[in-house]
Amino acid sequence: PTIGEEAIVIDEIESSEDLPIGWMDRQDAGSYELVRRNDKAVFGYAVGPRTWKKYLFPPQTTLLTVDRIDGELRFESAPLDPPRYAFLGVRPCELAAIEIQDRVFIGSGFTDPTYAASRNRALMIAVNCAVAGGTCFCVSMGTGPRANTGFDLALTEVLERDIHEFILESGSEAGEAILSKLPGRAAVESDSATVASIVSKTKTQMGRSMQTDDVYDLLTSNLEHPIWEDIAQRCLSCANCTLVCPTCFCSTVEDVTDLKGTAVRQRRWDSCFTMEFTNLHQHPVRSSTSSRYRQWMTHKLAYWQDQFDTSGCVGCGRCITWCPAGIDMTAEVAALRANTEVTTV
Amino acid sequence: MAGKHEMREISVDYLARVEGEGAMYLKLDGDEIIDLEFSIFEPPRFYEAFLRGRGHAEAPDITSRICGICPIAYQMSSINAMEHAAGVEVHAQIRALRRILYCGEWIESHALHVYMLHAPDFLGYESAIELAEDLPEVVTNALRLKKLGNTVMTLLGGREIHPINMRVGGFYRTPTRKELDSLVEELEWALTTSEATVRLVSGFDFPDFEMPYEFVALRHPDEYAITDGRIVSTEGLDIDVTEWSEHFEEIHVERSNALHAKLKKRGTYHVGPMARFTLNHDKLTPRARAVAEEVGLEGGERNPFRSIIVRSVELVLACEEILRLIGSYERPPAPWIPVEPRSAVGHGASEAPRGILYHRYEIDGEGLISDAKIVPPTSQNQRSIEEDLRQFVSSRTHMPDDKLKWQL
Amino acid sequence: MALIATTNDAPALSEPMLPRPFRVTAKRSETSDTVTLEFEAADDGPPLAFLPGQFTMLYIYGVGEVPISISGDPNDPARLVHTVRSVGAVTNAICALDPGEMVGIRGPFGTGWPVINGKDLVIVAGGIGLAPVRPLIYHALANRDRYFCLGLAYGSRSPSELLYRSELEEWSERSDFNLQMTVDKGDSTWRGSIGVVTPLMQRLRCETEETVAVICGPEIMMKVVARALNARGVARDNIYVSLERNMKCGIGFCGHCQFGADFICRSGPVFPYSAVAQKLGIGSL
Amino acid sequence: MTTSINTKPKLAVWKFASCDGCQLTLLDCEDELLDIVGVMDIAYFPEATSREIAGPYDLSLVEGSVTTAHDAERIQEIRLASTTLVSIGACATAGGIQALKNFADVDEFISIVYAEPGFIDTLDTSTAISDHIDVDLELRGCPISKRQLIEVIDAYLHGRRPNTPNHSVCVECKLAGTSCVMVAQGTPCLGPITQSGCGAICPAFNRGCFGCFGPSIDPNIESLREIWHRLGIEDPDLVKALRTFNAYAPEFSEASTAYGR
Ligand SMILES: Cc1cc2nc3c(=O)[nH]c(=O)nc-3n(C[C@H](O)[C@H](O)[C@H](O)COP(=O)(O)OP(=O)(O)OC[C@H]3O[C@@H](n4cnc5c(N)ncnc54)[C@H](O)[C@@H]3O)c2cc1C
Ligand code: SF4
Ligand code: SF4
Ligand code: SF4
Repeated sequence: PTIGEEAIVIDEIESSEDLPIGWMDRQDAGSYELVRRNDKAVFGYAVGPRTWKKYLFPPQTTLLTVDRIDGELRFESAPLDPPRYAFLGVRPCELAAIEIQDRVFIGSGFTDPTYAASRNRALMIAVNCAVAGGTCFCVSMGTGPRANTGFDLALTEVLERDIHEFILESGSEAGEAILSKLPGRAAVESDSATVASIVSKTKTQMGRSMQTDDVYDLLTSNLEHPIWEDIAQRCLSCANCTLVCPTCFCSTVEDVTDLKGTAVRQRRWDSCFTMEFTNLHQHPVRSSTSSRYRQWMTHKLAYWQDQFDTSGCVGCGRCITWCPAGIDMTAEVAALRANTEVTTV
Repeated sequence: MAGKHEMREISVDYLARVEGEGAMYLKLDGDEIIDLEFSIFEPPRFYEAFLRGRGHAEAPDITSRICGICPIAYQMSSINAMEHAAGVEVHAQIRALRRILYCGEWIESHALHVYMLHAPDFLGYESAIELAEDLPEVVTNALRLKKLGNTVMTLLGGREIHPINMRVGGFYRTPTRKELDSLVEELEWALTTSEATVRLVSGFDFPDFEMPYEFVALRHPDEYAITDGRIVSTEGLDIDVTEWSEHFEEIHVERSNALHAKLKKRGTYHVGPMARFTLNHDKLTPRARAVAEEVGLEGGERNPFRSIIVRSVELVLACEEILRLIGSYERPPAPWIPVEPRSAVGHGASEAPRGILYHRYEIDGEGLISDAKIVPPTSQNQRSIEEDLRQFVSSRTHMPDDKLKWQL
Repeated sequence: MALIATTNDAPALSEPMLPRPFRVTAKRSETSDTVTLEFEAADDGPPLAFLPGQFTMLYIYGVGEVPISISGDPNDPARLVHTVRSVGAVTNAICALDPGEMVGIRGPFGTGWPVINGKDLVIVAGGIGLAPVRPLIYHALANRDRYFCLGLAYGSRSPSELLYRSELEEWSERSDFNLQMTVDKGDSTWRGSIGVVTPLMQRLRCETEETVAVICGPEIMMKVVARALNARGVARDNIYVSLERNMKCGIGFCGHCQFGADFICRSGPVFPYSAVAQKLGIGSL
Repeated sequence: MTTSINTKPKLAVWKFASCDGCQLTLLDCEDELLDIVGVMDIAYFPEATSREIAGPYDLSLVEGSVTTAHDAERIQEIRLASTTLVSIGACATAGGIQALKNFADVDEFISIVYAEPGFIDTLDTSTAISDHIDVDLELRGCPISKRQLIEVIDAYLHGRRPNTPNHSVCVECKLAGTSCVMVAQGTPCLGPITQSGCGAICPAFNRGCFGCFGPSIDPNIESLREIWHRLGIEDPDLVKALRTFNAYAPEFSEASTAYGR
């Protein structure tokens, strides 16, 4: 993470000075504000608009090239030589999101070579959350604010009056190897207690919450509820929510040619909010905003469970913050629940 | 050969070699010119009318759409006018960035004119495309030069045509030092290539011709004027931009939608590369000066066919200037300063690739434009071009149609 | 003699987006806008074994890639057969292919029609929907003894838009195959029925609890036929339909073909009607 | 010479009321230009060549809007002479900035600019090419994007449907990794209702999109209006924002007329 244009964004850093030291964010539905902290916290903020999928599942990837020589076609997959990434500052909800995309791209029968290549080589340095953002609801989704698995190293930043230190925990051999090379003292029992008390305080600060036990039935039994039309009045169909979401995986494939006999097939992020997404002979299946919003929410919170045995939402709150119209998924679920006659399940 | 009293009509849809592209219609009775009309193609688009009621900050983006070949010129002149009206002055580094961006436009536009529009004509080709078959490296160099101009515009402006980054008060976003440094290597190549261009085009065959007109250009005390300056002329005019309407006027030409500008006292005048060069050659950058002298461009130039050499010298100058300004760049403290509009009249001018572009706005207390006047180089040169053509043709009426057409 | 049951031995699973080169070996024009093409592998990979009802992703150089059902004989997988109607850029380009030209093929993908034993099989097809069921017809005719009653009801817009004309003729002459056809609009040569396909099913005379029905055609037609069959006693679990959605990958990565919880490319395109009936009733799902 | 046995498809570039920027985009394709002329015959393109080859033309690119009676006739002839016709730019696809006169009294406009209104020959409106003839494709933008122009030519040559998606600028903004300026800076942005194509240039420069690619498909302008109100932008300024280069695009025009009342 580093300071981008008016937001904390995931980007390449050259040194620890590039980290957003002493910054925090103030987030709400449709608004984000960078604010100075009055301390030197290194990770004193919640998640920003970018996600790690930018590296594992890049916005644009070349899948293959096709050479046409005298009418013969030669197919060649794009060389797989992703950089070795070390992800520093991965939040627990983001670890959960990566684990979900693993199921999509690696665990569903077919393996996406591009994803797998970067994923297998990435080092995960997680950070347990000491502050929650205004739109966070990882507690509801069971993904945070503490990282339990999926990391090589997990840090907890301790900031108390005159103490500023990090408690490190390793989660893999690679993590262990790094730990053994780092200076610093060995952790003691009280350190575990400190970590526990930091994250349990964060738990109480969640900006949002969502009741999840009934959400599958609530959504799937209300596919024709008037709420979709109501949301569609506000929804811009701009696709921001899906593109800032760390688990959304939809893509399209574009053909690019040059005039010399080479064609390239490129994959790029797509969104279920675009009209062309469901084109059939130019007629989209989901031509209304209400049907597209319904697709997004039912997929995310319900059908994902059928498909990948997990919710598609990790509670990071990005779709709420970065919706220019400020549509809040947690509020809409609550509204739907409030406006539904008790359904027999 | 044309007979003694043979009626001839010649029309040329696209005159490229003269300053300011347009179409010419010529009617000859034997050797005598019956009618000669030079017209630019544009149907009226009514900018000055619909600008009324628009916000002062909207003028740069709107007026930029008057000409896709010199959008920066329109943005710059209108910004000058708005900042003048509001009485603000921008940071020196903002001014420097504007000059870099403007030089990018010059490079793009000059490379286009020199190589793609004029050189093929001089060398007897229909276009740069045919030229590329025989002299591929000339055309590849030309494209690379042009691309550099576009790269500068894209880096500072967001895109090549109608860039989006300039605003009243500064820029939306200023580049970092590192971003600008990425231009240096290519600029150094371009500088050398532009010098070679000057030498190349100075060897072309030029018809003998002298423009008798008063030359008008901007002049700045410290530099070859581009983004701003005083208005000066070869007849001793030296005025502030605010005094434009006291010395110049625009006339609506009969039976057309063209507006012609003239000097109130002396009539026809000429703006553009030759005027700039003639009035500012003492402000040339070192290498531009050296190569200009080398090819015998001293003191000034009055043959419009030789303006291709002047443009090439300005290519050298633009590259040198960008390099110099990058060298001393420091990111300004803020990309832009707020500009509070007030009820006032603002004047602004800058040197578009084709010559002075003058804007004048009346702004009301709410910051809305209540009156706008925009005088582009083409309307200022309309009269001189028509007179030139008349004079040029009259000494060549004995030529067969195609030969005459080709010389134009 | 088992039907080719192994399909997922397709090579290059590690690179599921990389097509294999195939070459057009034969071309036949079916109607004014539809052609049938035969392909053979142009690499040394194995033939494309498939289940009736499966589809491939067919790529045309520089134009794009689209899902197309396999319309050939599952017992002759060395000849890959596709029947394509030209409706847009990619299908235009497919229809313009000539023998000798090359394309890219990925697949086969998706689920196939049910493999049954000792039952009646009713096939209802509309328009281009005959293509995806033809492999099943081939299979059923080759294994005729496995079925009791076997019939096809085929509807088309006009006589000139009927696919596989010579085969239809052959089939109509078989005593063990009940072929019923109808067109929306007849012409001077047409002696058969005119109108929708539903009444034809009665003439197939095999709508019982023991019947398996397979429907392929426009979505609205499949809904109507399935409901009619169900009303006449065919269990919803025994009715199968093939659904169509926009597809960019065929392997469940691109997300475009989602239909409720299903990726049509993976849990479809062939579904038991019972699994999709409710969802088909909801608009724009 | 011009009738050589040449099977290259013929390209023509036509100009109507415009700034020339869109056709200049073709010349700005410095890296691709020589490849393009290698496979296409530039048969008519006065800005670039004095060469003229008679029609019919395989691919015509039409820039500019129709503002005179003569132009209204000329576009018909061009359609007849062209197999595939693509209108390029906001002028050609929506009437351009000069379509602001469609919302005003043209006689008054004439008298503001010209001393002798009698000489001026102009229609009351500036209209898109598709208001006069069938076009095969509309390429948006003021100016069009170089990348999209090359894609259109490439796609034409390969028989592909050009990849010019009709979704919002936001999609490209997120693909580029830009933080939303509306959410993070409170800067009004037309991105959610503007068609993509530019690559989301303005937000990347800390500026709100000002709609130069015209309305995206099915834009929810009413919702954006409420967002802008929350950001402190009132209707008169929203109306101005909708009334620039694509003012006469139906969705923008309808909304600006409604909010302008
Ligand atoms: C499982 C399956 C099997 C099919 N089998 C056949 C077949 O055997 N014969 C046949 O002629 N057609 C078949 N189709 C339909 C065929 O895929 C479309 O006609 C084709 O995609 C249209 O592409 P286009 O580029 O020609 O048309 P355009 O209208 O230009 O389509 C543009 C894009 O939209 C998408 N698209 C448009 N229509 C469809 C569609 N109906 N289904 C899926 N994507 C679409 C594609 O991604 C296409 O690239 C099948 C579709 C599916 C899903
Ligand atoms: S659309 Fe814009 S850039 Fe293109 S010609 Fe018109 S004014 Fe110029
Ligand atoms: S900055 Fe504008 S274009 Fe980008 S996401 Fe925000 S609203 Fe959309
Ligand atoms: S962001 Fe909007 S205004 Fe800016 S260039 Fe793109 S479409 Fe035009």
